[in-house]
Amino acid sequence: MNVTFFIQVLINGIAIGSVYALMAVGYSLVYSIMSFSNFAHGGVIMLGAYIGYYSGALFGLPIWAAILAAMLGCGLIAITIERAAYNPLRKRNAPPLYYIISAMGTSILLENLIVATIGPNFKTYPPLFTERSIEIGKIAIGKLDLLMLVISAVSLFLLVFLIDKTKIGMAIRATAYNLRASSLMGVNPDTVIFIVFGLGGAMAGVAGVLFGMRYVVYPQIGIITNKAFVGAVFGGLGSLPGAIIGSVLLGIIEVMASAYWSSNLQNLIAFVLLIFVLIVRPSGIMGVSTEDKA
Amino acid sequence: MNLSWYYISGILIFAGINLMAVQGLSLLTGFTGLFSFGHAGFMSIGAYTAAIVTSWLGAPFYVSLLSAGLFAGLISLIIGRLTLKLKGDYFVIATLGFGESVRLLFAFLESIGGARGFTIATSAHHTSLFDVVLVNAIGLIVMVNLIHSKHGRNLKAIREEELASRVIGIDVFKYKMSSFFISAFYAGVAGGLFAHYLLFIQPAMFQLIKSTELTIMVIFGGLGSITGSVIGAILLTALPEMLRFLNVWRFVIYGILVILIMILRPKGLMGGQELRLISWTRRLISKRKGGQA
Amino acid sequence: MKRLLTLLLVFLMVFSLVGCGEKPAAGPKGNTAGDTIKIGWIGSLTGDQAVWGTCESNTLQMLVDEANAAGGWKGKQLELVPLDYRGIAEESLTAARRLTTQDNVIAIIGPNTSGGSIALTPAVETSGVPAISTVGTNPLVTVTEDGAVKPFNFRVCFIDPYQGAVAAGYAYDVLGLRKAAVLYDQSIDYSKGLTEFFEKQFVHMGGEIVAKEAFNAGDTEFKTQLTKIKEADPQILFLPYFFKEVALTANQAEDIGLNVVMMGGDGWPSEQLMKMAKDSLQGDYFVNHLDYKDPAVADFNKQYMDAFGIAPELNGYLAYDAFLVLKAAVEKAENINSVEIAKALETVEVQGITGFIRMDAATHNPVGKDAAILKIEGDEYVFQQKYSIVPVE
Amino acid sequence: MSQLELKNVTKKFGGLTAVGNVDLSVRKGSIHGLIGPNGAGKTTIFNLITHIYEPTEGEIFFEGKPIHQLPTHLISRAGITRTFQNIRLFKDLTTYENILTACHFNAQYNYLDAIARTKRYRVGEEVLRNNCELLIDILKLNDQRDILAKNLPYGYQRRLEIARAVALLPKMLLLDEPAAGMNPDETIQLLEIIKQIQNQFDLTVLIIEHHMDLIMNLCDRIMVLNFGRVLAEGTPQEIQNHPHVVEAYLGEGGH
Repeated sequence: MNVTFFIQVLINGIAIGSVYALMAVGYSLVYSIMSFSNFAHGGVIMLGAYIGYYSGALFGLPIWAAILAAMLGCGLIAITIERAAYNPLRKRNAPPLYYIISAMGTSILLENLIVATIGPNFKTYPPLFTERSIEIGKIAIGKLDLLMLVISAVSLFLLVFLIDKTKIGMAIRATAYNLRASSLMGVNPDTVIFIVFGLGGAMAGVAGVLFGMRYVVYPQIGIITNKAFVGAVFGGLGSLPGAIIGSVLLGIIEVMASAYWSSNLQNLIAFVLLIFVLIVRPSGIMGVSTEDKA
Repeated sequence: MNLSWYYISGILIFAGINLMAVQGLSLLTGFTGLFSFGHAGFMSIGAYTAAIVTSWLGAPFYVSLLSAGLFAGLISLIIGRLTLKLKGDYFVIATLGFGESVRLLFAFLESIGGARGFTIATSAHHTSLFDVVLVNAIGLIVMVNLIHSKHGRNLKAIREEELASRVIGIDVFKYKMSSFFISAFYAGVAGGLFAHYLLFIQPAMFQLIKSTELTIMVIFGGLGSITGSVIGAILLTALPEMLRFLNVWRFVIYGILVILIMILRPKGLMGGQELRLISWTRRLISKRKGGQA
Repeated sequence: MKRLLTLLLVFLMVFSLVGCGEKPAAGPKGNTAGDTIKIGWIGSLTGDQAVWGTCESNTLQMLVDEANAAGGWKGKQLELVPLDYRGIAEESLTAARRLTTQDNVIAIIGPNTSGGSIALTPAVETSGVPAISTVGTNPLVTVTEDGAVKPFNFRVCFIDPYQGAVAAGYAYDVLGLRKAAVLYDQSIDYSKGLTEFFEKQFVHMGGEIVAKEAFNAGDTEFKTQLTKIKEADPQILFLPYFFKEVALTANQAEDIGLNVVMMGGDGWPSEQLMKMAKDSLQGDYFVNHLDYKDPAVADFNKQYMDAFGIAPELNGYLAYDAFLVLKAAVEKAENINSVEIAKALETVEVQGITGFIRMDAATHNPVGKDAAILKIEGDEYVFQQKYSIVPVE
Repeated sequence: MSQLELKNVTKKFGGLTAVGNVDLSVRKGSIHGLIGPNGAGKTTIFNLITHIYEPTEGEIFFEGKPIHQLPTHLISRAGITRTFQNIRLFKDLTTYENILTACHFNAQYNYLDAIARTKRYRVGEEVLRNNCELLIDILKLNDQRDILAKNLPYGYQRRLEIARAVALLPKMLLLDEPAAGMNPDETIQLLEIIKQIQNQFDLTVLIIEHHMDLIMNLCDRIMVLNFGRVLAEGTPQEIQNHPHVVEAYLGEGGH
């Protein structure tokens, strides 16, 4: 196997990794504030893919408008889920693991709601390009992959910028540091949670549309987020750069394992590696380990 | 409508199989405070072990159940050794990774049928309702006795306050390992019952959704309540069947119910309370006796 | 301790007493139709198989309505009892227990997975009700591991070995290709089965498998596998799985510049396939049961389109044939009794929509069903020829 | 001879020295006070003794044996236990269950005994329950026995935590601000209880406290910490008159 092959595989890995990253940042944002794994995130991504599909198919919106519509729609949906399924638990100071169950109920609900209303059929976005790939020497790159990479990079950059450089971002980081203390600093945790779910939902919207555009839309696509979840853990739960780096790394590792070892073991390797990473670095690559405080 | 006992007993057998796994998970989650999304993995290990033991070695059914539990337990010791030091969600995720790995591994192993599945020898015992009830009854007695001992109390202490438990001399890691082992043992036995009920198993039967369903049963019934686990397992196994009249909407309702229980009764149906069936019946009996006298 | 023991004893006594009633009498009596003939169906209405399941249930409801309008079978009206099993094998057993004893159906059509079709065997054997699998292609659906036929399990589809062998034979013989690559879904038995027998046949005939790559159900990215396949430079790429993944594979092959003849099985044909990947699939072949130009097929397609606003999937055709097979058996049986119907099914012969079906009493598989080879040209599936082969053992 | 001995113990968090080069020696049967302003490193010392933190440098000996490498649960098995500044009870268990759990050392039976309810189990449980009753009597928690720990009034929560610690029948008890948040009446009661259990169970006590009356009344010796370093050590009289202490700590106007 030669250099062209390696580069081709690497590009594939980064392309997959960027999808995982878009999904993983939503997890990570919520985790950083609420300290629980939001398993309903996959459901929101799925809804994003549907919103994008219908804004294109029914209203004839161009792709950028479909993405905006999905961001808006998913942001609202994520906020609604927070209000309905998590907020009552927060008011009662329930332990994080109760949230997980509530999230799972939500995820079951969303998937089946779509099956019951829209139906189980696959939906396809209209093709964007007639010529599917550009060739550079012997390497072929899918235009969709490229577009996806660009959109992912832009949205991830905007998100990181928002968190790092703006006042809202600072409030979010303060809240992530300590939910209760932040209220002493004049930050209203309710507002922050509201914003975080909105942002996470918006990112889910982008991820959903890109996923739907590149692949296909059906009620069970939420399951792919399990991988994004692994990516977020790789990077360290609650760390935004960690989620991005971890996801891209996972994408690359997966394709490399498949390219140089065996494609039979691709998924197995991802999960075994997950356990391995946790054993070696119990808080992921970028995660902060915490010592018990007495 | 005329209900068929054959149908209902079929549901009850599954409820019993789930209950066996849920009992173990209840110890882990409700009494030790550890969440696992990998117990379908232990169930599948038990199922394959039991199936192989009866089909290839011709061992009796109950021997196969025991080996299913022990083998699942053995694996849990290895996994526990590696992951029980992880905190909170990281442990949950590690178990999720374990469950998925096991499933993918079974699908990969052609010698035991791979993805196409494993068929149990037709001469093997077929799990009956009686078996399920017997195994669960034994399981319950063991579990209740365990919980009402100092070992059970130590587990509860770990659930409540890990640091304080260490300070009063509880070897937290060792107790977590025991709890993980016992829960894996129960899941393994459940897998054995499952395999011999269907007489055919395939890796696809042990997906992540199975693990989460088991955990939902524990929490639905109420953490820290064995009675709750019994109710949770039976009710939630039967619920999808009872909701059949809703057609495609039945799992929408199922999802809503799960959320509602979390919101309205965050401690689950029983929430740490045990239904004192025995004292209740005794009171009833003594009252009746009093009435006759 | 004592209290618990007492509780246990009471518990056990109650249950073992009731449990005794469960043992079946020697030789099941089966269900006999009352005023109406009840037909059970098990399939996915939810879960990731719901696309196929919904099509089956729609088709059957349409056929039942049609039959009722025409006076029913033997003068009795039909009633379809459809049960969802979410694509989860063990739920098909519970559903079968209900259909056979509570709903008293005279036969079950479905389910659409091999796993589900194998899992319900204990229930149909206890109750003596035949089950006709639509697309359960694993040989073990109708025979045990020792090769003995299961008395109450039937199917109307090909079994895995046949399609795989046909594809290999056609590629080698007719297309004259010698170097093949395979990409398959290692988590579903259909794909594994086809792969196994394609490989066997192709190598047996003198061809070479230059690459064999795998993925898992739920995966959507195949470029790495395809890049590896491209490196191996095959003449034909065999894709034995369902249209959703086939479309993604074909598009991604295009993305990385892998231009090679592709071939697949009956999981391919669907309106969705053409919608998703028509351009990437031009000139590729698949093995199928039927010729879409056949008037019977075209009629059904139109009827289905009119009723549901969407084209039927392959499962619809097979559910259609399962219904025809059942109808023939009911007519042949002296009484509308499930055990007698099962007996009649063993020798039934019908002209189905997917070909001529003659049930083999020794295997409960349809025999003599020719495979059709179709080619994708423009918007059409163009019928090439009927092709049959004796698979290597 | 000293029962507990800290030799040159240092704990650093990142670049920050929480405790630096502390030497401490606690005599058997004494009540030893540990005072100092907030953040002086008092609780850190408790955490180092009970090995919740790993010492960066230095050694800790208990009854002549090194314990700084033992895990927390073995340190309590060796005879040292503690309470927490921010109260860590088993919140969803009752008073009775909290104490009963902590009694677990006093009966030895294994899982199989428990499952089969052997004689060993029954005898063991009997012992545990008797111990538990005794402690409830001594700490006057009779009226609270069936109340969940989280529902107890604050003062009782503190008292229960002490009861839970004593249930281990330790040789040394570390009390971290036991009187925090108590009113003067409760503080006096607490003083009595500490004295009583120290007598009855033959305990060595190491106590962190801000209530100066309590400390001065109770302690045989006192160590004063400031910024992680030992400022002074001596009898209550010596400490009260120590110029550095008066300046750095008592002068602060304190508590």
